[in-house]
Amino acid sequence: MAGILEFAPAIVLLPFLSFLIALGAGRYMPKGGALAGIGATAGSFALSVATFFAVSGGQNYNQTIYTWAEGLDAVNLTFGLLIDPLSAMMLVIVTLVAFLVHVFSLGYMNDEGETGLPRYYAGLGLFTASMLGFVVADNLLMAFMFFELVGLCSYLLIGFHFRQDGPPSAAKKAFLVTRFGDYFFLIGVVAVFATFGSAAFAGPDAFPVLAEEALHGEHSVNTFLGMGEQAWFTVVGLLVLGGVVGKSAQFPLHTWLPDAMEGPTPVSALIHAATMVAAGVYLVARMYGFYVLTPTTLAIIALIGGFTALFAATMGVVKKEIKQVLAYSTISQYGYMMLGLGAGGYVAATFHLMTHAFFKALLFLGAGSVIIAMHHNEDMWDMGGLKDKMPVTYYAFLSGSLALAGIVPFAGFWSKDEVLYETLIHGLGGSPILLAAYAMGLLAVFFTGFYTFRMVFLTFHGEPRSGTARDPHGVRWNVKGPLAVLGVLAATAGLVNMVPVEKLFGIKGIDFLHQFLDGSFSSLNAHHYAELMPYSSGYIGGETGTVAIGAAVSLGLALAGAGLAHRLYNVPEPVEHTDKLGGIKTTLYNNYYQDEYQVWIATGIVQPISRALDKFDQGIVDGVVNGLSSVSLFAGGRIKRLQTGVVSNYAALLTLGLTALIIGLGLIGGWFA
Amino acid sequence: MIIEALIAVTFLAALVTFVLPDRYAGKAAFALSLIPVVGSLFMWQQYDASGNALLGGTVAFETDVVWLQLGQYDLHWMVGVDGISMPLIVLTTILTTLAIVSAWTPIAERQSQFFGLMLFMEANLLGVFTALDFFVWFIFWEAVLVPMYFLIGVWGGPRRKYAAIKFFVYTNIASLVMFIGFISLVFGLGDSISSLRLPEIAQALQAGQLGGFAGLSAGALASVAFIAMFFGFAVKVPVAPLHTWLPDAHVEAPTPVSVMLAGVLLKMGTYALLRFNFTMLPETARSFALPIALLAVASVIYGALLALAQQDLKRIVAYSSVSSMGYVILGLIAYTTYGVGGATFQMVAHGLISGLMFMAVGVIYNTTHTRMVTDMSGVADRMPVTAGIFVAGAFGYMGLPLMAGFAAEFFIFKGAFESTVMEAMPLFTGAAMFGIVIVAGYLLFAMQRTLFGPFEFDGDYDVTSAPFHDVAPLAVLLLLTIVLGVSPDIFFTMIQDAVNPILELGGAF
Amino acid sequence: MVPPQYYLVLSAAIFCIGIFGLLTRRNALLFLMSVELMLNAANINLVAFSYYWGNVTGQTFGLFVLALAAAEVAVGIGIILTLYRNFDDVDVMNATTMRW
Amino acid sequence: MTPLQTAPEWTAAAPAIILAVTGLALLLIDTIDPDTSSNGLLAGLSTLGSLAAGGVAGWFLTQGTGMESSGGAITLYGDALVIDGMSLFFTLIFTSVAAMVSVASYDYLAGRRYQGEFYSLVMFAATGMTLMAMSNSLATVFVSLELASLPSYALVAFLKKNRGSIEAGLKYFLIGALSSAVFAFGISLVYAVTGTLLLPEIAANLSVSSDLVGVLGLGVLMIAGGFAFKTASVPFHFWAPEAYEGAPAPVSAFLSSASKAAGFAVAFRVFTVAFPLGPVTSLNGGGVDWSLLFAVLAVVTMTLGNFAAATQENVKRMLAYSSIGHAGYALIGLAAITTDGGAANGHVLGASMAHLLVYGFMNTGAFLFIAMVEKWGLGRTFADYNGIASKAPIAATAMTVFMFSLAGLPPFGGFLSKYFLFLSAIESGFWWLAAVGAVNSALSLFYYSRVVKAMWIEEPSEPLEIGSQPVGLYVAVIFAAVGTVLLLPGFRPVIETAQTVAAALF
Repeated sequence: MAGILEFAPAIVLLPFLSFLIALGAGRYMPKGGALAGIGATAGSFALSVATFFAVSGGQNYNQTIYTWAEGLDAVNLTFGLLIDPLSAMMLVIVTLVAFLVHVFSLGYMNDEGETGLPRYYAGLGLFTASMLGFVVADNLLMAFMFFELVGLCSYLLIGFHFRQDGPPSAAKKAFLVTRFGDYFFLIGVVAVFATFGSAAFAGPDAFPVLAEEALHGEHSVNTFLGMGEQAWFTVVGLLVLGGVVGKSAQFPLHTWLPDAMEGPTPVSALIHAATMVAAGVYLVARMYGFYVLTPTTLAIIALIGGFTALFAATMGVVKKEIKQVLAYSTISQYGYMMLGLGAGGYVAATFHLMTHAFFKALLFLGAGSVIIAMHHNEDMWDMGGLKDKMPVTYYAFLSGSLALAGIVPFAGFWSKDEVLYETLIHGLGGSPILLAAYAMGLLAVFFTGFYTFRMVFLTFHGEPRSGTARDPHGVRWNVKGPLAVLGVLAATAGLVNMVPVEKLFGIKGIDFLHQFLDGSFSSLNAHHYAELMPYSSGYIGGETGTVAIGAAVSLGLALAGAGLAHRLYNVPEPVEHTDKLGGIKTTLYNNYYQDEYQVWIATGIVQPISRALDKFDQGIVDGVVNGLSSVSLFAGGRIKRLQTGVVSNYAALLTLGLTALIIGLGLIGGWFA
Repeated sequence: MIIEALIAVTFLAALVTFVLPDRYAGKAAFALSLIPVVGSLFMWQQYDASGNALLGGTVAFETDVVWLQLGQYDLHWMVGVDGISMPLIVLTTILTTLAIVSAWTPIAERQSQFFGLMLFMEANLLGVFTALDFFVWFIFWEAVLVPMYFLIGVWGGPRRKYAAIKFFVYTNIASLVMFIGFISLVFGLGDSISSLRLPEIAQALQAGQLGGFAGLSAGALASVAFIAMFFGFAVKVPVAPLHTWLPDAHVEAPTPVSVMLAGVLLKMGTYALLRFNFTMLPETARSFALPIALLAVASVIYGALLALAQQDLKRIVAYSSVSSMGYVILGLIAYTTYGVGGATFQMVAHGLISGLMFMAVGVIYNTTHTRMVTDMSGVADRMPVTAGIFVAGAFGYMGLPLMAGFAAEFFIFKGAFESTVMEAMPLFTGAAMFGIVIVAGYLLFAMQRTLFGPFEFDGDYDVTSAPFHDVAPLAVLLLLTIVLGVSPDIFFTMIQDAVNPILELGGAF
Repeated sequence: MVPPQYYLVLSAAIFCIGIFGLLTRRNALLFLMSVELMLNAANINLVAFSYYWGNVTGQTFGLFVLALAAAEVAVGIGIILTLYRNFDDVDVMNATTMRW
Repeated sequence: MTPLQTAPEWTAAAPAIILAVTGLALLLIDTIDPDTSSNGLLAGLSTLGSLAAGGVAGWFLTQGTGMESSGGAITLYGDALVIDGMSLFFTLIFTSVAAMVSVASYDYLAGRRYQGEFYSLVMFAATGMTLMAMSNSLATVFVSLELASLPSYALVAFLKKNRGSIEAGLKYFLIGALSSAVFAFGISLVYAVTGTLLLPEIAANLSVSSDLVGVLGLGVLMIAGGFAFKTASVPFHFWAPEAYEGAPAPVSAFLSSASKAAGFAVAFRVFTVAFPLGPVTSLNGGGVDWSLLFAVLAVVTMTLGNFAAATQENVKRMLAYSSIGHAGYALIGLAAITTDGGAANGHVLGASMAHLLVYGFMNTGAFLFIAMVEKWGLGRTFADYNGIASKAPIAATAMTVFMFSLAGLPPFGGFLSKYFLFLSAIESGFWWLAAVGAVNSALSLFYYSRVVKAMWIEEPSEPLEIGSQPVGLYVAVIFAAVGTVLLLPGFRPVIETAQTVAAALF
């Protein structure tokens, strides 16, 4: 496998190629360019797997491949590839999901006779390429650039059905909200350059390393606005975090994500599982070496994560559409990842990133399959009893749901549990903020269990509640295939990192992911981060005890939620029990009026201001200009009145003028002395 | 002699086009305008300058002959090219050609005059960007107004007369003020210069030859001259609050003219600011850093917010030009490689992208005969290609990476952030950068309303996809934008080479 | 002999009388006469100071002035004649078709 | 020395003599054949005469007659006349204008009576102007000024059946008479104080007793008034709008260009030679700061002229006011002279002279275009000019050139001359004067471009008919236009000559 990493660029370029093909020749090709996309993503996937093994074999790769802007006596801006365990893992996830989504799209788009397929597959290709470019980026600027391209692609794909009213608006919202986050991110990028003169993630002048040295006083950096290193790094960290919050749909910039369901379901799968939303969390993991230096930032990340996890989960409880529930579950799950990162659980968060990618992709594709069956009706209250009609979908979906709810031994359990565990011990280690975040995360587990199984029961169990549900539209291999693959993964992916088992039964060496992620550059591996971490650990009744308690509690809560759902909804004729919540339900249903206030900011504040400014511009600024001209013309009109046309007046004025001059000059010249 | 040849050929082309019958004028003008394009590309390929033309760098294609005697001063016919002007020359020739093509559809009467004037304007623009003697430069600078006045006044919209005269007089006043400021500066140099060649003046100023004049101390004179010149150029740029001629001119002007106006004419202002204020009086500029930075931020945010309030697509783009040019000012005052270089790069980038946007609006207008956001929706349904390019252009305008706009803006932001002219530059930079959010706001809103959604159009024209020769220029511009975005070094290297000497200036007097 | 200042005073007086007449008369001919008066005020100075300075320049020039005055009157009368033909009057206030 | 080393000295006055002879010849023809219809002969003769005079003047200039290069100024007739660079330079202006006017009149006068008189009057007026530029004594100044004025009165009132023409003539004449009286009185006062009329001697005898400073000042001021009348400067400008509007267009062209230039020529000479600023401002017991006087006049004149022009509806009257405004610009030449100016004085005066030359072309051309429009029987208001470009593109282009050149836009002669004028003013430290000029010039762009707008942009209200294509007018207009354009690249000899000859005055 030597030198396989030399081919890494191809991983990015293949999907880009498929984009060009689909865009240029798509309409002349069978399946509207789908095949090109499938082939490309398959190729990328193969390469990624190869890369993955090469990396796990201890190889790493950090190479500048293109100088974007060369600074004459100023820094160069470059593109490069950084292949280490983290990026290698992410490559596999992204390419796999992308590949499956392409296949699934054959069923979801082609078979459904959608128009504009070349545009669709071009979008998918560019989307995948941008995300892969982001994953392998070796410096913050390159990361930002592909980050933005990801945003563009989400805009194009969410707004795919541009002839309707909803999708364009949703696309606009998605781009605008994330753009707001990226605004801070861009400042962060600029600030990083200004501070360290470099934005590389790894290598000799990696900015996390420089920052570390600066804090130890071994290396001097420019800070601005008269701040000290620590304060300034915190500011920079928070600025970059802005982009993360936007893309990963964390509170308060999460509002775009539910609307993004307007996009075709496979796109939702891609966005939620592997690309756009993952990008934010991945970025934090990527530059974790910088974040661990600033406790304040970590604490804020943890808080945002914990809060978002709970907050989104509660909203998921009352939604009608299946995709809406999934959307909020996504927000909530990414909250867990943020919580993990903020709590110093670098591996845990990455782990959850991976497992989530699998089961969330699975759930969305499953939902997609259901939607096909339901003739594009997404309302769960019109479904029911699909279990027998579409078994493959059902069991795959079930596996995903168990993972999402965090039921042992499905993937979600392991990762979520580790996240919570890390938070707990570091909280016990003397960080009340983390404890609070932990509490929220824990509570969210219950709601997760509840809404997940509410969704399952409403969709698949009970009696069909509509004609379409009685006689659903069948789905073909290209739908079932991806579901099967992901179903297996969702069930088993957790086994790669069974830390609790290791801790409880002392079986060494089954925390493969830990070992894997330690195989990176010295400045990028988990150990290094652990050393830098500002937290200390505390335990209740020893480490094993804590592990056991933590696991038990979270599992218990998950089961409790699931059980409640079973009680309420796993009946032939379920009713909207959530109505009992009354006012709370409306609040939840309207997402705590988050959209309302953001729309209000746009239409209630910004627009009036701009209108007022427009008036001001037309009236005052331009008024002055026009005023000047009219004043001069008016003056002209007056002045010319001197010319009365009567020659005697002329003589008189002439004499007066002369006299005036005589007097004036005489006074100056002193003639009358 | 190639510069003379270039300008002369363009003038000739203008004359030829004037006398041609209207039928052939458009095609002929296109064919003729290819000559300057080739010429400029050839110049670019032969380009061998290094350093800044005003600060003793080697100048490409230089000619320098005494033209006439004026008191103690020789006026020279001096032209030449350096890394700052070369990209702008290429931009001018290419954009003119594309604008001419995009004029085939909308310009229905007096074509020979129209296209003749376009070429006449191009010739003068080339003069502006190549002249290195003040009076030669100033002649071209003023001469540009004349064709523009006719282009707006004859072929413009309903309020064209108002817009034309407003543009004409406003910018003329500005030039006069600038003239007085600069000339007082020249006389402040006393006998240390024997001609009005810009390099000589700039170097004399660097050598600290500036003395008092007309009762002003050297320092005061420098400040007064700086303010006068800044005012003069700021109107052209335009910097808020001196921008109000721009929206009127843009809205009334026919599309190809808007393209030239936004694409090249605005750059005259920033080019002159760089050449005169920021190269000749760097110390003064630094001492005015705060007000200038304030103006820059004001232009960016104010222009963007105004664009947000507009319903007319052209007005939107017009105001967003004000916003984008604000970035240029910010970059110039930064006095860093990336700041000033990025500002210069933004001149080209914005030239391409704003040209693209105006053309796209024009292509839609050609079939719908309206530019009001409220009058149409779902146009993408009928004009998919145009809409696609429109979207691409819009994202370019929003600063999408790998398109020229992002490169320029990122350079500027980077340069401005790390600038040392002021403690608070990072704050100003951050404030200005918020423009990238607002620009996304109004462009996305505009696109959602006009291009997307179910097709509705209240107007008795049938909206069909545009002819090839309407779309082709758009495609070319888009391509150029992407190429420049993927590898900005195409121009950025030579720009930095010409810009860096400015940064080293002490410029004490 | 009479001190020259007196002549100055005299001429100035006549000049002012001329101006006064010119401002108060509406009749073109009287206007013309007032001008004559002013010219002759100049002549008085010229002659007087020619004597004072003891050179004939002034007197010679005085003659010139007289001659030119005559020529002026000739042209003037012509114009006033046509004025009369066109406006049926020699009132200078009537001819006001052009103004502002 | 004259170029013809052998020739007697009086040949130096050849330009004036040629003009005078031409005038007489025209009269002769007219007396032989009073109702001659051979308009061409008359027009051709006067054109030829003026061209010959101009040619001689140009030849002298190039030969350096009356300049340092050939032994300094030539004085004739007891120093009453002086031929030097400046007089020749201005002679060029007068003659070129006279030539254009004569050519143009060929069409304008077609079918009218008294053609012989018309041309001879033009020639005599031109003679007078030439003499003004040459005169070296207040006596000759006065005489030549009258010689220029009297024919002008007649010319303005030339259309005897046209009330406007008559009214114009009357006003011009009355104000003129008044001014000349003031002028004469001023001369008499100066004579009273200095005892001489020769300009150099006046300068020599300036050391007067303190009680006479007032008298001298009064005299200087009144003399300035006489020039103000000729140059249509405030407060002696009142005749100008009516005269230019009412007079036959070619005559307006002649007066507004040549006659104005003549006024400046003599003013420049008298004030720089007879009343050098240094001594005049530092007399014992006071002074006569005429540079301040002209600064005030310049500001007031250019402002009044431009602002009044801005709101005119009648193109001809607009041009009349604009010519007042340009008088204001030219006055900068005198206003910006300083006691310690040194070279700068020569520069600004030269720039003013150069501007007058360019002005001679563009302004004459503009009025001749109006003559053409009158010939076509279109009205005089802006509205009547709508859409002319579509019928007569060449003439319209020429008019556009004149308008933009008057406004000081490139690529036309007016651009350089105006900006050099401002530049020289700034050089002398009068940047505020330049600033006022700038504001006015910007305003002037507004009303000049109204004409252009009317011709090119506006649509005619009713389909306009253009009858004949007057050859002579076209020739004159195009000649003027070409001149205006060529004066941009070819500005070098003009400005250099102007500034050398101007420097010679100090």
